[in-house]
Amino acid sequence: MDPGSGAGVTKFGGGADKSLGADRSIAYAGFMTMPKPANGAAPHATQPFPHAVLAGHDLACRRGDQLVFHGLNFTLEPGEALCLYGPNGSGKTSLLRLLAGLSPPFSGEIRWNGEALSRTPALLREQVMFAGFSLALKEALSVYENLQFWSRFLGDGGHDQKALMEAAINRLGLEDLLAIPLHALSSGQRKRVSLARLLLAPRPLWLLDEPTTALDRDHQARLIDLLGDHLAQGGLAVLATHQSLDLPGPRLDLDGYAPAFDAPAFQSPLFEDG
Amino acid sequence: MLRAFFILMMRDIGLSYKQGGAAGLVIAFYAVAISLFPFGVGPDSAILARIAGGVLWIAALLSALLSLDRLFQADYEDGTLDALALGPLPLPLVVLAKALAHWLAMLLPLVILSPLFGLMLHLEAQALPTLFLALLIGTPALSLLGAVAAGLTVAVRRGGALIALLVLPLYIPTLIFGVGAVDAVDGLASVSANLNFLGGLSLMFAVLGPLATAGALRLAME
Amino acid sequence: MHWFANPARFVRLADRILPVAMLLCFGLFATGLYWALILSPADYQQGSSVRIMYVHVPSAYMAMFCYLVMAAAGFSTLVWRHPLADVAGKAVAPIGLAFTGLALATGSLWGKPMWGAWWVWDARLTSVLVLFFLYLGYLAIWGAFDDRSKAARAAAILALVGVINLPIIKFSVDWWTTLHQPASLFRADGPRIDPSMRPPLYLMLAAFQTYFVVIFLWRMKAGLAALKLQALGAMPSPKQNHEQRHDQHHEQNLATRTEEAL
Amino acid sequence: MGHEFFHMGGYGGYIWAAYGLVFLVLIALAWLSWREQKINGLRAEMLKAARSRRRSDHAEKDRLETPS
Repeated sequence: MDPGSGAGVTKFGGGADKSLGADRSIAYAGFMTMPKPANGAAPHATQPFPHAVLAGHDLACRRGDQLVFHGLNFTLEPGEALCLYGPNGSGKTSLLRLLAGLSPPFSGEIRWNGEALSRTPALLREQVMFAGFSLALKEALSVYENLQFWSRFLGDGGHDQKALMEAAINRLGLEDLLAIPLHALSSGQRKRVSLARLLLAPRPLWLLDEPTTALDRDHQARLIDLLGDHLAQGGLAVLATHQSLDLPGPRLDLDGYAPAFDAPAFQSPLFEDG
Repeated sequence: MLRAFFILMMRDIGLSYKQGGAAGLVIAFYAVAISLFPFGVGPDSAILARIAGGVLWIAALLSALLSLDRLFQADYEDGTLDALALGPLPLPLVVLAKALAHWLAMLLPLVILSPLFGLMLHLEAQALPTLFLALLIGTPALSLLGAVAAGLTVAVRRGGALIALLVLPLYIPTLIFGVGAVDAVDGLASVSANLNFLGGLSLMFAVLGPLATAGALRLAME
Repeated sequence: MHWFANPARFVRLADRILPVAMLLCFGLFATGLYWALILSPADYQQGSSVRIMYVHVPSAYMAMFCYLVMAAAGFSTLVWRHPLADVAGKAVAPIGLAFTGLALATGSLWGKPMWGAWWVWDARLTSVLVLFFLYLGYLAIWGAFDDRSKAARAAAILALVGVINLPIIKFSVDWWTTLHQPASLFRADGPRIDPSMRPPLYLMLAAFQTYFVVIFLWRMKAGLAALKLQALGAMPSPKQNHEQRHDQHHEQNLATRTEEAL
Repeated sequence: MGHEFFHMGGYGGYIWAAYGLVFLVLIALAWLSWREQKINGLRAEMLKAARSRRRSDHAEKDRLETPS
């Protein structure tokens, strides 16, 4: 399967034509013939995202009774990817869940375009695509059924929804796996299906938890390419990873933010002896 | 928004009839549970007729209970719940969609089969329509209230047994009015009063249930 | 509510209230019992067994009262996310469970001599039975979560769902008993309380109430200390060097030794 | 009067069982709660005292090590 005409790993995709084998119409077990996209480029490549800045001020996160990290600050501009490094258990996944608004920070503030997440919890609801460690896919359903559900659930039913899904299938090379139920796939293939979910609806902020695990070299390159495109459109991304990914944007080593013995953030008002 | 609600509901219904889902098992359990009573109580049709309403309702309660612990657990474990919470549908509506899917997939078949089992228990013929109507109006409350307990125990190891303790005391009003409607057919009490209460309960839990469940799920996802 | 907020201030307040409450409790119990067992006349119908009412009615009342306190604590846990409310919820539940159990036991001991049955499916007794299951569910939820603040909020949600359903359960049980027992042996509002029986009943009610205050404050102090202990005890962090970890360990078994000493 | 007090018109058994049970449970609950708050209170004091003592040791140690 040719990896498509994309020239190697381009860091800054720019909206150039990324027709990865788009000219081949997809016969899918006689069940459905996917129409060939008209211009070959992924349709969402054209509309850039509205300008949005993600910032974290003095963030602290608690897991059970332990403080995982505290005093964490960062700012993420459009077109940048924040890479989180740090040993296991240093809170990379916890930070991603904080940014997604799934769990509240122990202290500190997350701002999206200056607006505090704690005040309007639903602020990020339609702005975020969260690809966590567990892949949000149903084992009993086939690849196509999984993607179709997410495409119709996340999408607004517009005509380009079909094209978005088809482009996603192309970018991740899932053309031949569509009819296979998920439980029959390898973890690498499943990861690609989960990453394909990112393309099903245009969302500015991607939160990826170790996206490169279980991917082979070729698909890691495709992922970088994908991310490059997303950033080029003014999108943002936060990645928890162990590999040094060559992406524009700040890097953050969470190990530096683990609490010292008497972490100030932990002296909650509960225990000042009045 | 409404589109997403409907899509999620259809997916859940589809999943519960796939090989992993429990819809078939729940219907089989309903049948087996009901047919156990004659062995316990004796084949005397007079006794069976008198307790038929109670047997059918209690079997429906237990069948609902059986299928509740996988209501959110499956989605919680494979990360779907996180993705749903970040989707276009607010969490209470996600809960309502899943609860309705649970009702349609698991309890509606029981409601349709209930007159059949009523005959098996010698329930008098003119009580069968009331039985069907009472179950039709009352069982949504079982799914909606059950969803609250399922939500509370989703992050708990072996939460299944806990669901029964949490939700059965709350099922008592539905049980009382449900059986009351069936028994009231012989004219002692008014059928419509019982049915009104049943409908009232289901509507109330349709509003309060998802709010409480959304709170519980947010807790589990923290 | 805010002034109340700081746990240390709450404990100081509790220490001021406790001696007064204990004194009041003993006094009320003494006079209440004396009046109930000796002074008040035997009921012309039920004979002396009516004296069980002086403990049954207060127990049933306190069972309901504790559930309402639990629901209020749950509400403030969810709305104001207050650690004091978490501790209150956990403190009051066992007390409520005890009172519910006592109400059922005394109800049965009262039913046997009067109506020959250890258990009567009377409206009030049945409601107390359901309340007993609600308490079990509440305590089971507390036990099910290992993270304390999650357990508190889950229990709070359950308590609120329960308190909303309580009047519905009460109504449906009344409906159900009147349906199946046209002439209710145990009238819905309970046996006619003869005016001469009211004073001891109110005294016993007051005694139970002050008893509740004392036990509640004790359990609150225990809960707050446990919270502080957990916070202080759970301070070790990855940065800690070996020497600090040794001290930590030393303190831990020092504390457990004192526990045995008690 | 004593005999009648215990006999209670034939219902003595039930009455004393009820009152006995009530006070047994109330006293048990009281004792458990009292004991728990005593123990926790002591342990918390112990831990806090040990911690502040150790923090002052650290301060002491740091002061000695710094070259005067």
